[in-house]
Amino acid sequence: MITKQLLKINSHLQIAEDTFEVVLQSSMAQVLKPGQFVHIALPNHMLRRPVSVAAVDAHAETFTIIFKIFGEGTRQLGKYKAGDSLDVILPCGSYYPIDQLEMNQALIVGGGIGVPPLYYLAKSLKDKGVKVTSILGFQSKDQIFYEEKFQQIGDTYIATNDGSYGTKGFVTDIIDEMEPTFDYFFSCGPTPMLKAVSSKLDGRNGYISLEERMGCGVGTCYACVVPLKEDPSKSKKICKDGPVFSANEVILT
Amino acid sequence: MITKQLLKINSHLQIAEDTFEVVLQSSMAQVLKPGQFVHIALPNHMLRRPVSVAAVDAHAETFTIIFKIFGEGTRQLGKYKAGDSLDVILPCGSYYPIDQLEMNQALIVGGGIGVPPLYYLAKSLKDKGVKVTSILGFQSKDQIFYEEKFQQIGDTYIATNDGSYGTKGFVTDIIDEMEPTFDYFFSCGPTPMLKAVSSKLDGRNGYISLEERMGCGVGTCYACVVPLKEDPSKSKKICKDGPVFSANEVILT
Amino acid sequence: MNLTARLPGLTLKNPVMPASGCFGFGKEYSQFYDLSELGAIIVKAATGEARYGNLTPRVAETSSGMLNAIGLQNPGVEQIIEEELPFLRPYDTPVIANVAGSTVEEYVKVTKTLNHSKDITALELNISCPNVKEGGVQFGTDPSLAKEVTYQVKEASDYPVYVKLSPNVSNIVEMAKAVSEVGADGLSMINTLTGMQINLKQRKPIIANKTGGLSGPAIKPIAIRMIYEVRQSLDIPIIGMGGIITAEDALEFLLAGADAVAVGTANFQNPLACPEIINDLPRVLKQYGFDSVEDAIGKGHV
Amino acid sequence: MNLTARLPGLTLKNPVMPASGCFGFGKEYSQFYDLSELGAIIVKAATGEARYGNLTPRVAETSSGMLNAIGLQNPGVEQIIEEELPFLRPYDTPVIANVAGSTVEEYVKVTKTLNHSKDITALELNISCPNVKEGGVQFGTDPSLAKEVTYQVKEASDYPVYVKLSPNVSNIVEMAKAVSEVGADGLSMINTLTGMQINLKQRKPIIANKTGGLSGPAIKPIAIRMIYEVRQSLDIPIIGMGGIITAEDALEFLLAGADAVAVGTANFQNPLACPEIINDLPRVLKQYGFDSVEDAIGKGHV
Ligand SMILES: Cc1cc2nc3c(=O)[nH]c(=O)nc-3n(C[C@H](O)[C@H](O)[C@H](O)COP(=O)(O)OP(=O)(O)OC[C@H]3O[C@@H](n4cnc5c(N)ncnc54)[C@H](O)[C@@H]3O)c2cc1C
Ligand SMILES: Cc1cc2nc3c(=O)[nH]c(=O)nc-3n(C[C@H](O)[C@H](O)[C@H](O)COP(=O)(O)OP(=O)(O)OC[C@H]3O[C@@H](n4cnc5c(N)ncnc54)[C@H](O)[C@@H]3O)c2cc1C
Ligand SMILES: Cc1cc2nc3c(=O)[nH]c(=O)nc-3n(C[C@H](O)[C@H](O)[C@H](O)COP(=O)(O)O)c2cc1C
Ligand SMILES: Cc1cc2nc3c(=O)[nH]c(=O)nc-3n(C[C@H](O)[C@H](O)[C@H](O)COP(=O)(O)O)c2cc1C
Ligand code: FES
Ligand code: FES
Repeated sequence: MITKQLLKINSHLQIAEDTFEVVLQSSMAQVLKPGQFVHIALPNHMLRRPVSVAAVDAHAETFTIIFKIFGEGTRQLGKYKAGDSLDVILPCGSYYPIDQLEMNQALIVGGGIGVPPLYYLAKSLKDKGVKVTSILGFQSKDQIFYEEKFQQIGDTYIATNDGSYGTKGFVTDIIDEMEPTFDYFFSCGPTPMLKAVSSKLDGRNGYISLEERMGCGVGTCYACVVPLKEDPSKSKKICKDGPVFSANEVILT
Repeated sequence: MITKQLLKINSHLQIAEDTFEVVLQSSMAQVLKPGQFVHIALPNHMLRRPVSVAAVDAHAETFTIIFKIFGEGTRQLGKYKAGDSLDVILPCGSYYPIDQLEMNQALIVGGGIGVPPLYYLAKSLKDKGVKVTSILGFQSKDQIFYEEKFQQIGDTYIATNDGSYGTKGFVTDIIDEMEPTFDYFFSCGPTPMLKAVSSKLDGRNGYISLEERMGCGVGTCYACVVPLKEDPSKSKKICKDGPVFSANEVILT
Repeated sequence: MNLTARLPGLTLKNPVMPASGCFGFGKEYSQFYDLSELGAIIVKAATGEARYGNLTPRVAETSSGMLNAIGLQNPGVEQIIEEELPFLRPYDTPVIANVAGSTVEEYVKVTKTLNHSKDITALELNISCPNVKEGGVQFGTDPSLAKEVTYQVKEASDYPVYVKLSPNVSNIVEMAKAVSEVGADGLSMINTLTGMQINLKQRKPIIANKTGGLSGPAIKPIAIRMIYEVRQSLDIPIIGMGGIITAEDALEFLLAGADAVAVGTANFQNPLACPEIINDLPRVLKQYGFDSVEDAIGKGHV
Repeated sequence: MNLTARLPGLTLKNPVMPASGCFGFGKEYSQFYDLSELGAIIVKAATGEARYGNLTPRVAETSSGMLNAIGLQNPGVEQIIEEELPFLRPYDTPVIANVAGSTVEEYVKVTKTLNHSKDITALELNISCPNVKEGGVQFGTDPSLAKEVTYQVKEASDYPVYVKLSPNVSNIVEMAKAVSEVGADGLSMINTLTGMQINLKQRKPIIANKTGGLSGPAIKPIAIRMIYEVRQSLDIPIIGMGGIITAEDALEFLLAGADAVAVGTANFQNPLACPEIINDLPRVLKQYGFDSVEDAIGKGHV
């Protein structure tokens, strides 16, 4: 059941350059699944901002979001403080269907602000006993976050565009290098990365999570469609049918 | 010299129903004269809000404004706190030319949010040794402010529209009743009140202060004109030539 | 407080309805509240065949507004009748179908197909979509084309026809007169204004279609002006829209001369926008001295 | 960073100038900063005789915008030449006069009178004022009238003529073509969109003139779209305006195809708007990878 809630901010921390981790109190926290997002209203902005769920603490009834300052809205979001409230629609969208998947090993490939939802996913996979390998890409050293947390879950490899940390280059360079073994891959990040990853892992089973500018965030406005591989004249909505899609389901543009 | 300054709020107090007194710190405080106003910017509002100077403390380099919540902007202004800053243009407009006037007795007639500038005026007159009688009108008892402060300056009479305090009715009813003696009268308040006062005191020397919706507040946009009695095809700008005018100078509409 | 709004073929329990394209076919927002609370529902545009619409990005945010260029994506009129409209049956609120097309023939085809549906109460004839290459806004900016398509649709339709006008015109009264002369039962105004936003980093328009339709509070003064002007010279019922966020906004439209109002963009910001406006309206009407919705209509005219 | 902007008859040290009607004749804002910082100054409209303008209230605030209906109040062209323009002489910045009128004859008269002034560098022909009963916006919405008045003014003028277009039209390109065909040296776009706000308490339009011109960030997407469209089909210099608040906004106009920009409403909110935009512009150009103002012009086209 999707709802609009006014949520209290329990903590609001900067965790990397321009990057914030915000913990929100919500009675709906435990229904949030890995891959889903929440849709956040900001004063004096016409449109809400979609941000992925990065972690859930079902017991404390809290969930975590991690966002990077990109434009005006995320800048504003960066100025909130613990104790403030946020107007949030949740839960939004589809999730990684890990309960329906048989697997022993999972590969996680994330880039930039695509990393947060993968943390919740990685943790959930580990809790299910799946061995998780994570390959994470960032622009530079200062932007890296949650490396330790990923390490606690499984082997974690980092690439930075400028080589200031880990492998210099892209996540696909690490894939080339280490030739990981896995049953399913899960990827989230900028579209060029998703394209590179999907084509490199073509034919493998996997799931990707997409981004698109959104209007409603709930499926009414048709702003966020993506064409389907089996019939490009048909489409699905990223906010409702997605953001998680089977790797071969949609056409990345 | 008119300037734009970012001013710290020293105190922010509610002093009557929907009515706030705000003390601002400014190096320009001592140049502000009775009758002048300041032009206040508010986030997410296209236009500034004109508010009169209600008192000046030259020594502390502070000045006071008093405003009533009327619409969105003043509502927002009501939510500021001591320590916050306001973007203010000052000083704006003309002032009561009391240094050029010979007088022993002054009559002050104010209504509602027209009362604040008259307090600064009354105090300045008293400091010059002028005997001041004040007649102040409010909608109801809950909206009255600064009565004691006016009492300290001189005889003060209050009218309320609903009779919940003082004389029931209008300031003009008090004028009728007490037939005050004075050399000059000074009036500020809603236009219907100014009209009633000016026509009742027709032929007497006096000054009135006008309000009008403003664009620039500094004289560039021609939003705030008022036609002149001597030639209604000519006009003056309330923000620059006013808000204080000689009682017979302009046509009240 | 009597909130009833009466328009040709529509007696509404309150004057507030979601605007076309901002509410899909109702399913999603039915999760947030009981759609029976709504005065009516205007559903997403229907064309003759399924349409994919424009490339993405399709929306952008502007100061107090947004741009959209969905491009009339919809599953086609037949599928809408079969798959979408039945969902709204259980709700106690009239449904208005939004008719779109590239040619007069397509408009007529959609209209005739909609005659077969018992799930609707009126048609909104969308001659003002700025986001499709053919049809759409041409019909909405040329009085003779507008007249022609309105005449044909009116001939074809078993339902009352509200013509949705484009604000991208020099003379809105001329457009209103043109469609009213050929029997439009009412007007819907306004659709979006054509706008553009350029992404500084990418050095190109944000919206893939380049231009998009501007909606939201930014355009409210234009909507109010156009409704006021049309109301001054024509006696035709008007569904007013363009930037309504609050019950105060809705009242401003009634004062300008609208007989009912539609809420578009506000739904995206606040899925509860419509029921909140409806709940607030009695208080706001009372505060400004009105006894009913009908009492307020046109009262802003001097 | 080279900020030079080159337009017919105008070589500007930077592309930023205050828009007509939002800067008076410069005196007031000269108290806030040195006017020599400005790329140019467009002064308040001049008509043949002094005009009182409309009744007050003349302005209202809207979401991200404002309405105005000043009604071309000005002391008349002769007095402007004698009393107002000399004040600007000491400043190292070109002055552009804004020519208004009710008839073609009045436009021509103002133009000819302005030939006598040595204090100006160009004319902006205002055929788009929505706030006067006669003249003004008719000239700006009818291509043949626009053509006629532009032709006559161009014939009469010793100075380059920039025609200021109205956005209240179905087809902006048609208007731009009409005036460019008869020799307009450049375009100024856009003027305000006609709008209205109704006061709920008073039950009437806030602006005494009822309608007013909508300006500010609310209209920026419309301005950008119109400039983009005109630039796509015509090779005529454009002074862009409509909702510019920041240097980023100014850059967006350059990318859309403006050769220089004017800042209107922003001056009221921030008297230092123009110099702040000018100071910020080099940083913003650099941030988005441009070497100069000229390098950015039209670069948002795909
Ligand atoms: C399903 C989903 C999950 C996301 N999860 C995260 C996350 O966990 N952490 C994070 O930092 N970011 C995430 N993003 C991206 C985030 O939504 C954008 O960075 C943010 O909307 C930018 O807003 P802004 O006001 O700062 O930028 P502006 O450019 O000022 O925004 C203008 C408009 O564009 C939209 N927009 C701009 N960039 C994007 C984008 N990349 N995706 C979608 N809309 C965009 C904004 O929502 C807004 O409507 C996610 C996006 C989607 C679609
Ligand atoms: C010279 C001058 C001095 C003033 N001094 C004071 C004072 O000391 N205390 C006080 O409480 N009020 C004073 N006012 C009135 C005050 O400016 C308005 O109450 C205020 O602007 C209302 O803003 P709002 O956003 O609350 O109302 P809204 O109605 O939301 O404002 C919308 C627009 O209308 C304008 N507006 C609305 N009412 C007025 C008005 N009465 N006068 C001018 N503009 C108006 C606003 O400035 C704004 O641009 C003064 C006005 C003027 C012109
Ligand atoms: C995303 C979006 C999609 C729209 N789709 C349609 C449509 O299919 N048919 C139509 O007639 N109007 C459509 N409109 C216009 C709205 O119905 C409405 O006329 C306009 O947005 C102004 O109202 P608002 O400011 O409340 O949104 C759409 C508007 C938006 C924002
Ligand atoms: C108060 C006011 C007065 C104006 N007067 C004139 C004028 O005299 N002549 C003119 O050509 N444009 C006039 N304009 C229009 C502006 O020059 C400008 O084209 C418009 O406001 C859009 O720019 P902006 O959004 O930056 O204000 C006026 C605008 C405002 C707000
Ligand atoms: S954002 Fe509206 S349908 Fe996806
Ligand atoms: S408010 Fe602009 S001239 Fe007075």
